[in-house]
Amino acid sequence: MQLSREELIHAYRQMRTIRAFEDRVHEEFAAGNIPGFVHLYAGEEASAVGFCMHLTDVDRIASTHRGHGHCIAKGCDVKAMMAEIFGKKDGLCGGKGGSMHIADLEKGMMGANGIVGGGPPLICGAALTAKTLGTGGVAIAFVGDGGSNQGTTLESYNLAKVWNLPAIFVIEDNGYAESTASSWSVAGSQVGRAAGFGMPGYEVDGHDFFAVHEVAREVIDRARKGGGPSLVHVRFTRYYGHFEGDAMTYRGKDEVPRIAAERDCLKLFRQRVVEAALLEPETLDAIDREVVAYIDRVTNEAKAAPMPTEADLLTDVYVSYH
Amino acid sequence: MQLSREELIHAYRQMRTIRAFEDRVHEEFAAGNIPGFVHLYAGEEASAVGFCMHLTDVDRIASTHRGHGHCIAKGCDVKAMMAEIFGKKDGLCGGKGGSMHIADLEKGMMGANGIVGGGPPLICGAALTAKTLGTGGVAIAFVGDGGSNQGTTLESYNLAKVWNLPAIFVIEDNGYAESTASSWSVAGSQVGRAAGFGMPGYEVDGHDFFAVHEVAREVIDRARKGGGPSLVHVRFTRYYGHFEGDAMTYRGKDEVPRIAAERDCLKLFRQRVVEAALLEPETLDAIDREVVAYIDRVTNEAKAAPMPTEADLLTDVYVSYH
Amino acid sequence: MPKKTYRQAINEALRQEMERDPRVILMGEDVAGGMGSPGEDDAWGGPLGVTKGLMPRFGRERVLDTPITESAFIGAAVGAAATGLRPVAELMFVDFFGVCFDQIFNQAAKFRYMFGGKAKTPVVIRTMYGAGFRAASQHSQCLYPIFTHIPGLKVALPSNAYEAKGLLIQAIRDDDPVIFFEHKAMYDEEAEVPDEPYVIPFGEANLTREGDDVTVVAMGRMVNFANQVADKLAKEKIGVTVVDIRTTSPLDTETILETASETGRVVVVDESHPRCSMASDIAALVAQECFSDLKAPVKMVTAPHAPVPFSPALEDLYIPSPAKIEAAVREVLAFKG
Amino acid sequence: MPKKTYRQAINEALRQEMERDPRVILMGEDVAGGMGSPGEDDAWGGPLGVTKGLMPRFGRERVLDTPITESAFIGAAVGAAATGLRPVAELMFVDFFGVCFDQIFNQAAKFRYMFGGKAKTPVVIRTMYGAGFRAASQHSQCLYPIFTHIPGLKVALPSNAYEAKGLLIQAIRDDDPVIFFEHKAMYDEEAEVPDEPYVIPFGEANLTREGDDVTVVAMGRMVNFANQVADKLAKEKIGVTVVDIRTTSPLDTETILETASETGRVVVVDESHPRCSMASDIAALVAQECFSDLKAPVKMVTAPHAPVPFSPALEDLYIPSPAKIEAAVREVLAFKG
Ligand SMILES: Cc1ncc(C[n+]2csc(CCOP(=O)(O)OP(=O)(O)O)c2C)c(N)n1
Ligand SMILES: Cc1ncc(C[n+]2csc(CCOP(=O)(O)OP(=O)(O)O)c2C)c(N)n1
Ligand SMILES: [Mg+2]
Ligand SMILES: [Mg+2]
Repeated sequence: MQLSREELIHAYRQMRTIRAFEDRVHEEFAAGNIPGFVHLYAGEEASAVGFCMHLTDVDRIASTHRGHGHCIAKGCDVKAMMAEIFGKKDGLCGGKGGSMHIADLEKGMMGANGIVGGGPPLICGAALTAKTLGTGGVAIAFVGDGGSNQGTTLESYNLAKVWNLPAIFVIEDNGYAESTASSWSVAGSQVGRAAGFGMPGYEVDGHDFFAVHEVAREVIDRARKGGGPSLVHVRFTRYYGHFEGDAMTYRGKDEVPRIAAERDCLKLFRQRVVEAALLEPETLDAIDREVVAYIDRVTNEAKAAPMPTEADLLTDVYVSYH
Repeated sequence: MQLSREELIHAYRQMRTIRAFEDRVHEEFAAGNIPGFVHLYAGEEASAVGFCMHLTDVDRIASTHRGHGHCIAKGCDVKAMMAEIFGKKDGLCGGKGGSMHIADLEKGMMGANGIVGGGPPLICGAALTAKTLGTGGVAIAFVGDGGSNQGTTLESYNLAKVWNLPAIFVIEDNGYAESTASSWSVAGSQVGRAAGFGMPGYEVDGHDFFAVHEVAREVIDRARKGGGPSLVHVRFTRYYGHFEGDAMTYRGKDEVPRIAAERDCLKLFRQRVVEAALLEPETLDAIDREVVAYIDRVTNEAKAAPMPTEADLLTDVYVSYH
Repeated sequence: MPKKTYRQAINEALRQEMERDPRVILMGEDVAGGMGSPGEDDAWGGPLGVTKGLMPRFGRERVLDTPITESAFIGAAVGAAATGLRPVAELMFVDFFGVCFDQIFNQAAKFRYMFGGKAKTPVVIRTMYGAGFRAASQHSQCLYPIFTHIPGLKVALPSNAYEAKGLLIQAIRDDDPVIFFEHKAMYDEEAEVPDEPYVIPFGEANLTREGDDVTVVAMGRMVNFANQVADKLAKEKIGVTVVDIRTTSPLDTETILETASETGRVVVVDESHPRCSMASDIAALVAQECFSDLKAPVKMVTAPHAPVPFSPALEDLYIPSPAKIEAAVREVLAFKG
Repeated sequence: MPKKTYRQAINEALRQEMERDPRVILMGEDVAGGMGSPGEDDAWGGPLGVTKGLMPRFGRERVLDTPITESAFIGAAVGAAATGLRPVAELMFVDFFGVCFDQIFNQAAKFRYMFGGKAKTPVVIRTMYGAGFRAASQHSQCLYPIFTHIPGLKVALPSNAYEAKGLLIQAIRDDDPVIFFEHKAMYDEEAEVPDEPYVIPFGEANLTREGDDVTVVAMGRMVNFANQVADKLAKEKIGVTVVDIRTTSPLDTETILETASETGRVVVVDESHPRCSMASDIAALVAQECFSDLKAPVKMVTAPHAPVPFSPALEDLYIPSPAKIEAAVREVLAFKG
């Protein structure tokens, strides 16, 4: 199905925003301005955006430790996200969560997650809510290739199928879990596992936004119509280290530059829409400039923003406790 | 491959011993002589014996809450087992374990297990020991249909494959997990899951000792030769309730009597060996009588045996603790 | 007032809350039972029949049987709670928490804090605990000290049928994650239980006995044992105050400290292992806060630092018994300093 | 004596034990790293480089990378230990115990007891704990009180590089399951560490400072903070005894009680949450056993009953700091009764 001009612009802007966000976080981390464990999504943008473009706030997603892209794609406030990563009081989570725990339940974003495999069970719950309340919503768990082996993930396949939930499992296979190759750690295949649990399974090139978007439409439609869960195996690469600070010595020489040159999702998108005369290079250039300026602004604001204070330390442990 | 006369007699005696053991425990429980949670293996004997006949003490198995059959098949002392179930001091575990925790590590029996899915990770470890020390041993996890969904089990498939372990996963599908049918709780199929994890998978009629024995030979041979893990899906039924005390109202009318009449593993075995003139009915009858007398004796001895005392309460928490 | 068993009280609380609020759902292994099987539907109602009858009343859409995958379904309950339902999930035995604790302590318990107050996770996890059933090491543990240790969780331990109903209704209406501990040896015990719904607020201890000589702080089944001891000693004119703390988190420190100060002699009874336990938690509290009022060292009565043995002969020696509680009470009374 | 970091000391202990005993193997996520990847082998040595260099020395057969399946590989370590190996498994962050605790607390910890003394499970689980890394709620917890609660487990918390080497060698040679807690903020801290292997026995506390006025009982990183306070107060002629308990299970109650009786004033410092914690465990112990010797209530210094916050501004307020310890010491010293 053809995307409208607005949709194309939206998709490109979202992917570009994620990229610019991650590039900037990378710089700020390297400069010593951001503390903690930070995992960047650069290179993987087509997945978050390709799926989330089909969703509204009634639909829920659960993310991973590598969550910035999913957050942005699901509509989290980018400025508040940046403030969160800097640990500021007006961060999306008041500075209490940080990069690994950005969430916005109102937007249907159930949280980045520090626990590999933490999301799939939660997404079964969100899908159950949708089914029980008849909201028509779906729920998507994004899971890494490493996370695809975790028992919590595999159990969730079974539960989603047995309960016939509107749940979708997106295995974001960037080739590595930390320094361990997915070709080694994942026995069998993702699509084969889906079949083993009686679910439709798809493999898709994650550099190709249009391919992702198309598969996403199909599995989301199926789930919305009561057709149950599906699994999508998205393949691509990550550009930065596992976490910021990782020297990536385990990677092949030129592995990243080659993929970035030949298969970058933003480049491929641009090529496709320009060749097909769907968008003009100037339109895309303008988005690029706007986005970079925007990220620059929110970063500067985040840096200038105040820290939380002692008064915040013990709030929100419970709704109420006595 | 043809079994020798001795092997046939051994197989029949083992299966008959398990049956007689379970029938007697059933009676004793009903009479109020045995406390706790007791899960009986009657009807499933061909699986434990069909696999364990290929094993020696260097090979290890891990069992489930329904462990008596595996213990007997793996060579645990039957008298000490019965004493254990009665909670006696000279029980196989000094009365501290009971029905759900019978173990004999010297025999390669790593324990019945109160935790569904507890065994498969342990078996990966036993297989790793065999591989690391080059013992030529294999390790088998027996798992119920309900346990086949547990994340610990599914993770173990992956680990066993990735590490290329001499491990075998035997899914003992008796149609139910408690009152829940496996046709409902298991999405996809066991063999399909094996394929999803890149393992050979087999389905076998668990009433047919010879079929189980043949598949067991193949997967155990493969594992011994360094060919890695396999999965075997064994189908049969259990004759008694989930635990002793279960009224089994969830079962179909005549479900158990029909299977017991038509597909009982002992009857099928007898039919087969008698028809093929491999063993004489009198030989089998003699075994039946011997076994029943033996079980009667060990039961009476177990009943008469002394209980552990306060001096035993705090021993063996640690090898040493100070 | 009508007499009801602990089992019936729990069943009634669930039924009434499900009637009141359509967002309340149940899930767990065989909470109804009979899924996919040819015989009776609602065949089990949990292994001890606690949820029996709820599925026929509310349907399979609100009483959900699950595969044996605690991470997936406890996590699903957490995820459902965070998105608008009020699930009551059954972790059949608390001993199984080791296969699913992440969804409880890293997810449910931390969402609100990590997300800066923007999440609400009103999930209840009902679970069986305790020894005395000849269920051996992996089906007899207490483990509530572990849940109590975790900020973000609330932990309730009803000591009888009346408490069970009121605390469970509170748990379901509570906006925070609550772990609800049911003692498996108490399901057949009866108490007077009103037919209408009522709540017992969390963090408010209950004085089940009052006396001037010694304070026994207890929880769960141990409250009954403490009551027995108090009744026995009353005949000797020894006055025992028994404090049923009802919830270990939040803990009603005020009532504990007040009664402890009054008597100056305190025994804490906790069915769990001694190390980092509720017994040590309360003993430390009392020793610190009532330092000048204490006439004797606080005494802890707990299970030993050992797994629960199977053999009835050993298990009976293992459990903190009324006799052990009585001995402890006499010991603190006899202390002369 | 040569100076080595906490990281180097741990690495050296592992190397020397692997040299000594071929049954010692390592496993964990990226303990070597680079499995199946085109670049450098042994690329990581764990996320903070603690096991770096061991795979090239001992080969992939003894240093095993694993998929991210803690239940499977921790369970495999347990199963391997029960069948003849002496595995050291790495649970990268203790915060991940919720996906694999069953294999630790229901399997490894209970085998020996449940099986009537016939099993031996010499597994070591190395794990990172503690706050201060800006790692937020799911990567900063302590959780050792939970492991301490479980009979059958031993729990070690080395407070510096010297301790780390000696305790880890003991852990590996120990025939019981040991959980070995490494504080992530200490890997770069140096101490004098002998080149040759040595063991520090479990259950023997160490007096890192001696003084007559007050006893501070601490563990892990908190020992360093306590030492700082002792050194500072020494200048004011306030004598502080610091007890590094080294292992929470077994616990050297004797040394704790002896020093507590001597000074009569005790502060317990525990980085974990306060409820059912090591602080309350030790406070309860001291209050009971030194009742007549105490001149002031025992004082606990712990993290609050709240998850660990991300923001550096909050995390710094969250951690039990030397300043908080000092304040507590002054408070117990000032107590007049
Ligand atoms: C349960 C658990 N185990 C281990 C970790 C440590 N860890 C964080 S990210 C990661 C690798 C995840 O790999 P993958 O799922 O492929 O996601 P990617 O980082 O490639 O996006 C690991 C091992 C964790 N956070 N949680
Ligand atoms: C982790 C865990 N969850 C639940 C249980 C309770 N339980 C014991 S046996 C059982 C059913 C197991 O079914 P299956 O695996 O098919 O084995 P079967 O009883 O049929 O032999 C359940 C739910 C348990 N012991 N452990
Ligand atoms: Mg990956
Ligand atoms: Mg079954």
